[in-house]
Amino acid sequence: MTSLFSLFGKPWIWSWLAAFVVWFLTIMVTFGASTLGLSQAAFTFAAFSVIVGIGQMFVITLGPGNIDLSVPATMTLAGTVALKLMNVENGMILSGLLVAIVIGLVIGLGNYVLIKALRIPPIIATLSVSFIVQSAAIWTNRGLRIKPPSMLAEFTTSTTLGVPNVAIVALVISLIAWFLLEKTVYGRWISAIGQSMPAARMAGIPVDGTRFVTYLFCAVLASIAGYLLACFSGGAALNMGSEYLLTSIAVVVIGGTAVAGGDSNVPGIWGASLFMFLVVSMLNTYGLGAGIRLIMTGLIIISVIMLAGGRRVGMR
Amino acid sequence: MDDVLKAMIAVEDAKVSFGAVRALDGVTLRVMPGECVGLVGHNGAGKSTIVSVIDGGLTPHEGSVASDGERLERYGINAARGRGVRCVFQELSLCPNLSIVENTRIMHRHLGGFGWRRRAAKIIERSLDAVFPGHGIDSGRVVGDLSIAERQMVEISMAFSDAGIAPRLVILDEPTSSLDASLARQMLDHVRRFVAAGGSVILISHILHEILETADRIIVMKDGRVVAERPAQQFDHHGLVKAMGTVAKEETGDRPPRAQSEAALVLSHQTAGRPFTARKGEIIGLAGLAGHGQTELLLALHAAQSGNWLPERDPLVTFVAGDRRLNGVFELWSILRNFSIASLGDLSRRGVIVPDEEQTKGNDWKRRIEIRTPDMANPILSLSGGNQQKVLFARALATHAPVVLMDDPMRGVDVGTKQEVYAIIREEASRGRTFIWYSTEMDEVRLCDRVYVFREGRITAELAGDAVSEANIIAASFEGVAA
Amino acid sequence: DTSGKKIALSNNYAGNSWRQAMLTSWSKVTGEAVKSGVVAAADPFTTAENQATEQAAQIQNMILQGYDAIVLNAASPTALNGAVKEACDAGITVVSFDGIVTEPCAWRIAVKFKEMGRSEVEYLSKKLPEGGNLLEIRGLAGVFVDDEISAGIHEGVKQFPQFKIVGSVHGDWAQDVAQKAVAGILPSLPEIVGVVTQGGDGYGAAQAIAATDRKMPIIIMGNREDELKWWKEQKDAKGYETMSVSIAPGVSTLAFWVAQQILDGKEVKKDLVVPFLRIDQDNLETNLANTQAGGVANVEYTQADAIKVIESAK
Amino acid sequence: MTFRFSADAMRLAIPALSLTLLLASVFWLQPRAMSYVGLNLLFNLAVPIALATIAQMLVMAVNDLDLSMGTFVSFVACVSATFLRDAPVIGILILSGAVAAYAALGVVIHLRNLPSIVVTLGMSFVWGGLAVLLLPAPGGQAPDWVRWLMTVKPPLAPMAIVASIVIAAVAHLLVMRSSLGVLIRGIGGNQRSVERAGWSIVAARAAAYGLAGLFAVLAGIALVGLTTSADANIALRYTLLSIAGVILGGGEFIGGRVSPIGAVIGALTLTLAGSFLSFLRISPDWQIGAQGAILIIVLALRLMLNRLEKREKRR
Ligand SMILES: Nc1ncnc2c1ncn2[C@@H]1O[C@H](COP(=O)(O)OP(=O)(O)OP(=O)(O)O)[C@@H](O)[C@H]1O
Ligand SMILES: Nc1ncnc2c1ncn2[C@@H]1O[C@H](COP(=O)(O)OP(=O)(O)OP(=O)(O)O)[C@@H](O)[C@H]1O
Ligand SMILES: [Mg+2]
Ligand SMILES: [Mg+2]
Repeated sequence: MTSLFSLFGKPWIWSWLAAFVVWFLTIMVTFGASTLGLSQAAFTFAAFSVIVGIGQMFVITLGPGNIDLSVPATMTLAGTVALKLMNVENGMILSGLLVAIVIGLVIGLGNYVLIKALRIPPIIATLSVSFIVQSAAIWTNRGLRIKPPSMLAEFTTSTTLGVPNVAIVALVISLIAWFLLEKTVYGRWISAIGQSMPAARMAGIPVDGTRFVTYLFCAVLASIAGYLLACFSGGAALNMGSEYLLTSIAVVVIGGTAVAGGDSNVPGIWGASLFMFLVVSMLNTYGLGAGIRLIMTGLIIISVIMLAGGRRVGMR
Repeated sequence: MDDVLKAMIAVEDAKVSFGAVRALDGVTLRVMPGECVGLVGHNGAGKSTIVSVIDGGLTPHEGSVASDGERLERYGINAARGRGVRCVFQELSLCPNLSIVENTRIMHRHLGGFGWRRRAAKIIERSLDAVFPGHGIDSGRVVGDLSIAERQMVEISMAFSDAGIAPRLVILDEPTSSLDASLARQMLDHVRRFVAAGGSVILISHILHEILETADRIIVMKDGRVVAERPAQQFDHHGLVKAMGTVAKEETGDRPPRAQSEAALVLSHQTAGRPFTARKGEIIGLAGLAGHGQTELLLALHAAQSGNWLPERDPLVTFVAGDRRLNGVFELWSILRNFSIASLGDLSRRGVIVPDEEQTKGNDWKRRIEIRTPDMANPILSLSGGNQQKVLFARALATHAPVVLMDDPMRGVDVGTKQEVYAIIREEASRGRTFIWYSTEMDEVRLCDRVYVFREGRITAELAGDAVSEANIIAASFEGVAA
Repeated sequence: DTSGKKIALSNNYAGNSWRQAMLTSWSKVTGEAVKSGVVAAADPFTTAENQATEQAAQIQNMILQGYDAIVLNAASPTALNGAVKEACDAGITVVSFDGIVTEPCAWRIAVKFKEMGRSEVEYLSKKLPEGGNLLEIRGLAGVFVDDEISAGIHEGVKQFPQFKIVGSVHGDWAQDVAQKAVAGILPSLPEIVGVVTQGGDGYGAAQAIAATDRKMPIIIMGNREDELKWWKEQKDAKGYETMSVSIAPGVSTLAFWVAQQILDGKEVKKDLVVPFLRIDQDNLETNLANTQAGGVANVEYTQADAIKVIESAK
Repeated sequence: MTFRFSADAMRLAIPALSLTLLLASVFWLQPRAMSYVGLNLLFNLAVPIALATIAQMLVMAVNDLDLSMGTFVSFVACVSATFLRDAPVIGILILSGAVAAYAALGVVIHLRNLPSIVVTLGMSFVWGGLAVLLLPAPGGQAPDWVRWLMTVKPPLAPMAIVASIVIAAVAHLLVMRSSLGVLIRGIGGNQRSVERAGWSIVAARAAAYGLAGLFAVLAGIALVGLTTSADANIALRYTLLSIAGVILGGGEFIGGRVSPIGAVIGALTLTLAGSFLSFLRISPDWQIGAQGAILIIVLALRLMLNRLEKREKRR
């Protein structure tokens, strides 16, 4: 009984609860016939939001004002360049992944250089970078859709023991993220910085180094997500990442991570990602239009922040 | 009873607590028209708190406020201002982004309407001219552009300004901390004029001669209570200090005379005044009036010795914060995590924290420094302030940094704990650790082997061995201040 | 004689393969026209973001730059009317295509999007006379083209009542978004026999359906190379049949020639119609062979083609 | 008394200088722009942006940030192109309701101590959804009086310039000269001391948000007047444009340091930067990236000038 009660104290429980309710409402339309299909689809597509969401979560954990708006452009550029480089050859799969990661590193570096050297607020710095990255993506191959190598396409679209492979990848990344956050010194550091930057400095934490690594990490995760998504959907498109700008932020917030920083949690990202996918599916299933869907999304975000937040001095 | 009827303001038996801290423990205080009351007491005695009660910003949990013989039930900021209560707060309370005229507008709620700028300018200029003749401050200037002294002048003039409701009681909480002697003189003269014209003033200051020569009556506070109240003529400097309880306290911990000069130099720093050096095993005090550059030196020492980009395996310095909220505790975390954050390097293998070692070390220090909690996994905010401070001590002492910087770390720490911590500090020092200790408490300063005295951001004196005494420190603190 | 005239292309979006193909066609055809001295300049401009306000500013800049004609693919059929009117008032010829504008002073090279939607259902009615359930994939909410095609599809369903639309999702004309949306609604749908689309989303739908154990319905394609390639594979493997329809990106070159003709003093009707480019089972291979890898099936127009279109409209 | 630059004057001088520079290079690239019609064409789309920037500035004055500005202006544009024309009374009611909703947001954010960024992020979905419901496809038409207002040809200076000056003047009076403006900026500067002077912070914050809503409504109406009709996505860019405009105009994210005249100049600068880029004829591939580069360059300039200003102060 008490363990059940303490479960409700966890910030991530709300997103899982919401995802479950929506899932249930959706499968009831077919009286449960769609259970497996819907669940598989949900885990497949949630996987991409989870990967970018985790990166964004690390950045948001750094405290007020920290956010990365270059995620969509990073996804697009990484996907485009990697697929162009691999050029449908299975032998190039690893090189493609490496190139995607290098692109992530370069963009992360660019972001932090602007933030630190020019003292631009992260919101504007990462936005400016994203414009440049988007142009680079157009310039590299003018939007031609190159197919992924067959093995990679096969891998990203199939399942293992009924679990989508991309969901497994996302799960592995989540476990790594969870390990980093909960078990390592680095995780303690970002949480400390998010709670109070001066206190973190005084506690001897290398604040700039930690923030820098975090922005790198976010960009690399975005580029890996772009790489996988491009392979999954049969080619990179120039508008591929645009969806993930708001999604990456929304899953973090709905997942119960404190927007004021310092407190993050990985399970919530999964709950929120599943929820974001399922809510669209539910509204589509019930035949509701885009307008209602948007309004509900907005109201849900506000309700979650009202339920979960409001205790700490927020980011202004 | 007669007094109560006549009193401009009368606080009866006010009690205020902040969580576990008893800031006011039954304070009774009256201010008559045409009287300047001096209020003195050690840091944290509750002076600013009683000010907040009088100016309506804080409702006492027990007790009452009366004015002109009438008991005020719904007393708040607006009621107080309506009765002519004005306040100059200890910390800057102007809006730095606004001009002086605009700040005047904010302070006087009823100044609105067409042409308020002209009126506000006239009001504040008249008041500035009256308090600080020949001030040379243009009322159109933005407060952020003013020097600290100019800001304080504006604030003081603001309190004495009259925009419809004439000021009747002006509370000055350490108003002269940033003013030089002649400006302070001008202000004190104005206080006398104001009182002579029938106004009331509460004057709070740590500069005792100001109180002695300006106040009609002096109230001494200690630990949230009034411990003495007499006409000013009946006090002299020594009597006042004695009443504050500073000297009366028995000698805490005799400092064994130690020869230090041959110990290895661990730290040196070039400052605006004398050079700063620290040797192995020394306890070095930073003294002087609050806010005269001691914290800045500690921050500079810390910044110079710690990297911002790469983690350091063997940091030279560690820091104990005095301002817990700002740069001490991590509010979302447990006690254990708050404790271990600075020594994670020792508690981890290849970046991975070893939970058992963390737990063991945490429990070890919990016992050693007696952190009063059933479980180190409890949130840090469940601890009382004093216990939180102990955690910060443990955090610093648990590292193997050879130099510990302490920024007035005993705020809110009770006497018993202090003695425990003093013992630990002495023990660690004898093992070769260096402590650099800023303190506002004379007792603590006297524990030090060597003391640097600060004034206006520079080191003005260095005292060592037997020269470390209250008299010498006070003398050095006020060096250059004309009385 | 138009050898001294300058023409500008105002484009509101460059973020997909269709638009990129459109820009490429433009550069190719107008490059030659400039070289051979037919016109003095033909500069393409793209806004940073797909926003009517930005495009309006862009058109205003073109007025200042002294172009004689503006060829326009509009972000909104109505929101640019103010800027277009100003251009007309400045004596500039405005020719809109694909995303056309309603301002009467401009020329319109329209695609009958409604008819395109209707024809999809008509095609299905021939392949599946007994009808069945359809899934509709729409474009971007709040955009003109999306509304038009969708209206046409619904008209078609009214005309062929044996069909029923059992689900409708927004695919934003992007493979990955369509794939996601279809995968989400699919489990709750009954058997579907056809998927009606708007272009750019057919392959995504095919991927989403292939991931389940459903029978592959007839998915109307949108002329993207990856769609055609997938279709070809399916056709070779199990005789899969469908059709593909979309507007050819090269229509920008038709608009260019029309503008040139107008500048040349030709009498041209304000409303011209270009046929959409339709690919069927029998001409799939030829079209696929002519389509750039990763691109869109395309037709580029010549001056003669434009004259023909103008004549036939008279 | 010696004349010396106040921080406020410096804050204004920098943006004004960059606008002048930019305008000079635009005139040099395109001499045709140097005329009545030319100026109007260069600047008329800056009018709604300037209004939205003022709205954002009011929110930033109380240390908050509004991420829903773009969708809100789009929503207003949709209302203006439909209800405000066909049923003015209902239209006005809806728009007043929207302003009231903004004020309510200010109250909620203050009372529950919520992060404004997240609340307004949520609201951006809500406004966007309402706009799509109102206008599923682009359309509607601007009310005639709005259209007239935005195409009027005053003597001497074109509408765009006159409107910019009027907006700057009104906003300056409101924010810099009026008591309410002082109060709002005071909250950004030192909320505690404003509270201690006996003001109601909640009411002031509600007023700031309400005024922001009002300016955003005006932005939407002005926009429809220029474009003649609306769609649900018409002004999405205004969120970031308005933030950038405030920053370019010398405003700061926190501390209540804002400048309405600067904000209008910032909006004009941003609009002009777009024209400048298009006159430069950058390759289409890099047209988007150039926008990012310009943002970075301008902000870097600002940093440099800030350093200069600090050095000035230290002297
Ligand atoms: N807002 C607060 N929350 C918690 N504790 C507080 C708060 N304000 C004051 N205290 C505590 O109340 C006690 C009295 O504080 P007060 O500010 O009145 O002291 P003071 O006599 O003015 O000291 P000083 O001379 O340093 O100004 C102190 O222990 C202080 O830590
Ligand atoms: N909010 C709380 N939640 C849980 N436990 C609390 C909370 N506040 C206080 N406690 C516990 O109650 C006990 C008494 O607290 P109190 O603040 O009175 O300490 P104290 O004995 O006065 O110590 P100190 O010398 O540090 O003031 C402590 O063990 C503390 O951990
Ligand atoms: Mg206690
Ligand atoms: Mg005090």
